[in-house]
Amino acid sequence: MKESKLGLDFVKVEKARNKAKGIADQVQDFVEDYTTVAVERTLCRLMGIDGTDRDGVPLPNVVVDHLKEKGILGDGVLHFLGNALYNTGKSPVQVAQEMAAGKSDFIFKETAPAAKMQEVLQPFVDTSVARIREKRQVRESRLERLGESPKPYVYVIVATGNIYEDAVQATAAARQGADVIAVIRTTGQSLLDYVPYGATTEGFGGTYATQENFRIMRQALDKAGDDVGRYIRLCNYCSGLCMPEIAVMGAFEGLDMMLNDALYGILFRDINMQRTLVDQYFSRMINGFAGVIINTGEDNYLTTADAVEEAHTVLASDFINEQLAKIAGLPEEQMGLGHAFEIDPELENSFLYELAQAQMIREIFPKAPLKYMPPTKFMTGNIFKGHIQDALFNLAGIWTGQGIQLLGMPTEAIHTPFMSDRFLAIENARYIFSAFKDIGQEVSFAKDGFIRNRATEVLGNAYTLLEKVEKEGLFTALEKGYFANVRRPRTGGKGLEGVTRKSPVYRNPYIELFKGNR
Amino acid sequence: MKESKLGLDFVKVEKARNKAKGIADQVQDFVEDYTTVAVERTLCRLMGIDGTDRDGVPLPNVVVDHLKEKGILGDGVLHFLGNALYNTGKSPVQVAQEMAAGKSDFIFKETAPAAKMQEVLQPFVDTSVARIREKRQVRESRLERLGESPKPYVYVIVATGNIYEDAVQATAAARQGADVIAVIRTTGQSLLDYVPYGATTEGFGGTYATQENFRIMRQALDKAGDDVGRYIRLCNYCSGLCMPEIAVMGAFEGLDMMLNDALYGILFRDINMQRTLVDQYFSRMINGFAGVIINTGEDNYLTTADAVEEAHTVLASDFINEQLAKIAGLPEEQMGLGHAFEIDPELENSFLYELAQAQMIREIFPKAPLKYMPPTKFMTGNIFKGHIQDALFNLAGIWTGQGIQLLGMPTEAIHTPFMSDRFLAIENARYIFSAFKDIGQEVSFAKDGFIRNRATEVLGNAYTLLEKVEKEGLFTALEKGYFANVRRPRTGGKGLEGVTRKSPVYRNPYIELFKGNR
Amino acid sequence: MLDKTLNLTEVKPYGDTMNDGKVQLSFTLPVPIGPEAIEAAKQLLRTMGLDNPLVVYTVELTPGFTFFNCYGNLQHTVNYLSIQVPKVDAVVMDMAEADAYIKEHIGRKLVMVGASTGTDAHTVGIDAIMNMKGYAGHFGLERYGMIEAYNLGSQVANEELIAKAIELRADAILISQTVTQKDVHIENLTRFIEMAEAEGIRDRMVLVCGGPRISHELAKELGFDAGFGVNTYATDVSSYVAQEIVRRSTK
Amino acid sequence: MLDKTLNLTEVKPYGDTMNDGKVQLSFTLPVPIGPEAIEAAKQLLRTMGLDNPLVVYTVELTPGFTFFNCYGNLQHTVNYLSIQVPKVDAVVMDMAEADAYIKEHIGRKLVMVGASTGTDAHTVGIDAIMNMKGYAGHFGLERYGMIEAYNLGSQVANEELIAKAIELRADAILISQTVTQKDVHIENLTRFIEMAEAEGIRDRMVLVCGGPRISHELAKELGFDAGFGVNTYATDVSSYVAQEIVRRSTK
Ligand code: B12
Ligand code: B12
Ligand SMILES: Cc1ncc(COP(=O)(O)O)c(C=O)c1O
Ligand SMILES: Cc1ncc(COP(=O)(O)O)c(C=O)c1O
Repeated sequence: MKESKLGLDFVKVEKARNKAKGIADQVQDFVEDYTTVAVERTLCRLMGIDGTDRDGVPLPNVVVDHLKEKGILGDGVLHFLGNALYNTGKSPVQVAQEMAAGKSDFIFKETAPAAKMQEVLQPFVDTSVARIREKRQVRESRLERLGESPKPYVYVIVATGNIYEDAVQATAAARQGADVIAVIRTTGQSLLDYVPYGATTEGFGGTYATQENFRIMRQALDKAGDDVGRYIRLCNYCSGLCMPEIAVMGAFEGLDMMLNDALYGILFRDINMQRTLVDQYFSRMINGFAGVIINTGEDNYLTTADAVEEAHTVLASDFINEQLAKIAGLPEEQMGLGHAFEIDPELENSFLYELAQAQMIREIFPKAPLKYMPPTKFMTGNIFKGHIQDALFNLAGIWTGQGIQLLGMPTEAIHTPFMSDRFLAIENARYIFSAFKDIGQEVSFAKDGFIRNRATEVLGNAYTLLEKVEKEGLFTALEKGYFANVRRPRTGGKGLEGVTRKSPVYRNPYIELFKGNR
Repeated sequence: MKESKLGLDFVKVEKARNKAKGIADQVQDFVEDYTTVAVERTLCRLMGIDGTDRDGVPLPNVVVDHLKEKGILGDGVLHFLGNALYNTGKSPVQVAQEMAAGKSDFIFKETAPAAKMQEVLQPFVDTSVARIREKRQVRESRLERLGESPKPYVYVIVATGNIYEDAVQATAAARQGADVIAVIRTTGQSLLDYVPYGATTEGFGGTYATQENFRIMRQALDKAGDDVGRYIRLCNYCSGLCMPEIAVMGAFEGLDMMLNDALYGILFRDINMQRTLVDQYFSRMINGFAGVIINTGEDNYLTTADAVEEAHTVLASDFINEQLAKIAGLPEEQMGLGHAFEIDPELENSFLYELAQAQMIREIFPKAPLKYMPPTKFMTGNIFKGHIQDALFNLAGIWTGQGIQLLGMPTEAIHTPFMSDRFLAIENARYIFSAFKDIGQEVSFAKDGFIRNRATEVLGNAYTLLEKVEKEGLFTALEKGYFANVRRPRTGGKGLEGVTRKSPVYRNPYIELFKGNR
Repeated sequence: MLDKTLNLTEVKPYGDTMNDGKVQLSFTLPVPIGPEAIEAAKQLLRTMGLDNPLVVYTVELTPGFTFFNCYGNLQHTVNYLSIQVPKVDAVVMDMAEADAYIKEHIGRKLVMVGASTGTDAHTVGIDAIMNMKGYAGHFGLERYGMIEAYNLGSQVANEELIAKAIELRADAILISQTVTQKDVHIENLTRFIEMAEAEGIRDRMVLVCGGPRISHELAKELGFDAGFGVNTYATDVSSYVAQEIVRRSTK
Repeated sequence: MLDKTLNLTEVKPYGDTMNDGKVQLSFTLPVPIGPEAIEAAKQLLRTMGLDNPLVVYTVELTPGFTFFNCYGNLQHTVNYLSIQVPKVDAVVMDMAEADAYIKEHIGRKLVMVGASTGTDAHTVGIDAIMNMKGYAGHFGLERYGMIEAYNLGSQVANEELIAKAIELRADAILISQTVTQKDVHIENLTRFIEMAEAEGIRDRMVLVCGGPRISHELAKELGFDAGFGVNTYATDVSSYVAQEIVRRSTK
């Protein structure tokens, strides 16, 4: 790597990374023994089970809930399906439909031999793998044809609640220069233990993540991308009670990015930690295989805690997210590790603090397409000042070579973005990115200066924190509130009832197929 | 001086300065032999002549125009007044009043002995000098008491056309953080060959510069300054056909800054070059003695010409203005040499160009309180983008340590500032100045990088231009359009008829009293 | 001619001259850019009562949608002197004063239960009021000697909050609402009041809500006893609740 | 409920949903900050036809003057289909085409005299149209083979301009006006037309004005033959004048 602009101690960086690896390995020891309703529903979807029953309950939920009630979910849905297919010759979706219709529960006395089950399942496995691979290839060939945008990518959100209105907004943003469109989810979706079905038009502060909505938006962006001659990336959210399930829906529909953080659901949605940690593993494997860039949520720490005092928790969490993603086989090039420009604008030299932090994260994770979040906490109803706060954020982004610039909106403190807000935000970023294009290579930071000292300090504090977390274990650290000042009990929060220990017959062939592959 | 951040060739800088000295010396050779109606009216004012005749014609004009008609202006108004006082025992203002009333023209056959004339004039000379010195001392003691603002000074304009409304706006701006208030003049005033009298309430795009208006505003700012605990500087405009006259009115009323450029009137108001060059000399002497900081108008070059192509004309003109100011005895600490952020926002790396230019001027004139003008040409009706352009301007200002930051307004392309526009502009500057407080000492520019190369290039071009101007003389250079692409004939433009060769009896004791003194 | 004197019964916006009526606006119209779009914008400005409508900037955001920056001079006026805004009726006391007041006038600890309700996950506001460490230099209710404060966190269902309040025999319920898209906060707060009435606690407890888009006026309309907006501190809430409880007990 | 279909006879502002009517506003009121000020602002917003008036930010600029940032949903609509905007009646030709057109249809050089008039010292606009080097890649009138262009510069008095135009037997007069404060441009342009009539050149020459706040509509109202706003190039003016002169000669 090039020489550090901050005079960073890379030996310390490697030591910190090792601590994080220790933390992640401990987590993984736990994760390997468990499955969840979300993982099993994901396998249903991979088997081709989609649609809902007459009451609108998604078929994957029908199947998995039934197994759970019967207490046999630990055997895994593929064990069940393998047996059902072997015994009936039906397809997985037929099995699910008939089960939903109450015709049969397909639970047979005897179990087919493992090899036989594998044989009947294999065509469905192959189909699902091919489907995902094909979407990845479509992306790659479009990127080849249309070319890649320079970084930082210009990332904006749409959040009208109505997928069709979202598509209009997204198309407009693409024309204005957006590289990535994220469809924000409606409030509350992350706490649903199912994924709604079909196109939706009523959300609050966001739009439901559904497979059909993904498809509608993908189509709109492909069209817009052809018109503007750029590939437009589509982003949605894995986090919540359906991490792997949404990951696979995204993989099927050609999404390019997904919010996916190992700790976010625990800290910010009070989801049980065992549940989320099991779910994140499979979801990241899928993201990895699908070529999806994940975005982690360290920015959220600073929406509640202070950006100067707690800067090191962001870095420490990035290290942990990196190691957990690595275990799931996700390449560094797909790790959109998060951080944020949440510095108090009243603070003297606020920009210098931020520059130190952004440059530090850039140098520590050199290959990662870092996800950089805009000011939100200190945005007010003063849209004029807010526009400048966002300009400084954009400046920090181009200066330190961030990967994904999640544009701030002048109206952040007021409403989800209007079409014109997005225009102004994109205009802001394009102006700053152009005016300061080569600033990064033009300037260097004074030895023993404010910026270098600050970076050294934050790295030091992060190391100390990681050391402590490794010693106590991540579960305990979360219980003690080391991150974001939020304490979560190991057996509290939502979704613990959906976690099950795997039985000896449990099988998930996708782990082998997906992990680290493409 | 500290080492150059730009690796500037200071030998070349000194050579350029020498060329400018040559240019200024040539000009001065001409200037010394002439006086103008404006200079003579200024002497009337110094003698205490103020007020108007029944038709509203200012008494200084009555006196000077009369001498001009009689063809004896070359003798100087003091020669005339000395004689009149000696012969009649009246005061200068009585002389003027009676002349205006048509009672007498005070032109006597014989002339009193020079020593006698000096004797009768001396009390009036002393009074005027004391009056100016006292105002200077008031400023100094207020500054002592209230403390000095950090640089760059926050400078904003008021321009309602109504001096009372201006005072309200100015007070508001001072409370919001302005350090300097400039009262913009009404369109057209610079072409009036007299200074209007009294308080005024009707101007277009600005407010008349009158002595009473100066007084009203000074009073308002002193009050505001006491309230906010800061000394608030007051700025107005010398340029035009009344340069020294307005300078002396400013000196009487405790103004702190005045726009005063040796070339501005010629290039941008089509005022005859001989006239302006004679006028600027005396006006700067007065500004110097009064402790007034002058602001030169190089920014105007870039409102018509291109900021990248013509950057060197700004620097060359700064050199010339510096040398002419020096000849008039103005200390460097009062030379607010001008330049401007008029770079096309569409240009790639536009900020780097600007940074190079601003830093270069900073290093070449290390003691001058540089006057830095905001974007105007590329401001549009898009007030949101405009606010960011202004933020970048503020960034360049704090980064390179400018002296006087003439804040840009988001509504630059629309109207003269509303009270709220000024608030937003000040908020913008304060935020940027604080967020980037120590950036200048934190970063350095790459050797052989874009910024250093650009500075070297501009200095080189400025040197070449100064060389040419020295060879051909400033008058010829102006005729050929070397500055701002504007060509002006030596005997064209307004006000030439007001220029008169001094006769052997001509005397102006103030030159000796003011020049280089305080 | 502009009348440049301030008349508080006929207040107009102020640009740089009294009564000039200057207003800045921006908006998008779903029409393509061009002179017709500008004319459409000007006509709308006139319908709003703006003289001299001025379109200073237009850009087509995407085909068929044009964004306008505009200025105009508002002809309408407002009678400032006739404005009456309902205000929370309490003298603000600091923590020590409030504790002393409660001790003296009530003689026991006050129980307050708070939450961010419905699907709302924003806790910073309610935390600012309740958490020990407080906000902007003001300690939160948990720190008060004479207040027993329970912060239930976020996304708490109305039923759950009411059940908890009854269980704890709360004196006051504090609700925070941040998300206002499609008036989801109005709906949620209205439903809370209905439930509180059904459960018979409507008049037994002091019901308070707060959030960046809440005003005392809105809160009263919805049936709450008081509402608090931005820049509220624990002192405001504790003072109000304590004084209100004393007021009720002396009635 | 919001009707989400676009109806061009009843167009409303668009925030993020068709017909939501969203408008952003900012203005200052000459009243002190506080709840009464906010209520005053809201009342004004309502008089403008804005539902759900939302004051999102207030700051006191100086005692007694409060600045507001607001949003609201406009209830008024505009009939886009009924809008008729008068437009300059000419086919835009490039320089070569215009020269050829003049040669063919008029057969002699056209004389055009331009200036920035009155107290207006802004020349960049008129220079952009007239100077050899032109503007934004379009050559100015001085470069045209079949146009004799005289640019008198700035702060030219109306009488002087008219005298010069008569002296040069101009076919067209081009006036630029930039400063609009207190409608000084309207006054100046009106006086020009009066003088032109008095001098009998009103119908003998094509009278054109331009500037950032000039529209064709305004120019016509003031008695000019045509008006040009921002983003005008020499091609627009030369094409119009040439075609207008041909039109007049064939009448
Ligand atoms: C921080 C934040 C988050 C954090 C919240 C973390 C947390 N633990 O609270 C996270 C990242 C999780 C988040 C998520 C979302 N957010 Co959010 N968020 C914000 C943000 C940046 C700041 C809010 C804040 O903390 N303000 C600081 C506190 C101190 O101020 P306050 O809440 O006004 O509280 C004060 C007063 O109002 C009052 N008060 C408040 N409550 C109470 C209660 C009582 C009883 C009393 C007396 C007083 C009182 O006192 C407080 C102190 O003075 C705002 C934008 C902004 N800058 O305002 C968006 C914002 C509020 N979020 C928004 C949205 C839409 C969301 C999401 C729904 C987006 C999505 N679809 O994913 C999600 C989901 C959340 C959900 N289900 O509710 C929107 C709301 C739009 C609207 N008007 O409806 C905003 C405005 C951003 C935007 N422009 O889109 N958000
Ligand atoms: C450059 C400039 C100056 C320069 C002018 C130099 C020069 N030689 O022209 C200087 C520094 C001298 C100057 C001075 C003043 N200025 Co000035 N200036 C500007 C500025 C920054 C740009 C104007 C410009 O050049 N635009 C570029 C040209 C190409 O655009 P354009 O003029 O619109 O021209 C195009 C079209 O309109 C059209 N067009 C124009 N004329 C014509 C004519 C014809 C016949 C046709 C067909 C077309 C046509 O074609 C052109 C090309 O497309 C504007 C702010 C801004 N960003 O707009 C303020 C601005 C115009 N100035 C303003 C003011 C008030 C002044 C002063 C009066 C301030 C003062 N009191 O000192 C002075 C005095 C000038 C005077 N007496 O008139 C105000 C006007 C406010 C108002 N609406 O009334 C503005 C808006 C700034 C502000 N917010 O205060 N200014
Ligand atoms: C990692 C991550 N996931 C998801 C979300 C979205 O929130 P929700 O959980 O409500 O979908 C965020 C928002 O900041 C996030 O950072
Ligand atoms: C040096 C100088 N003088 C004066 C002025 C003001 O213009 P006017 O000559 O119209 O007063 C300016 C404006 O830019 C200037 O730069």
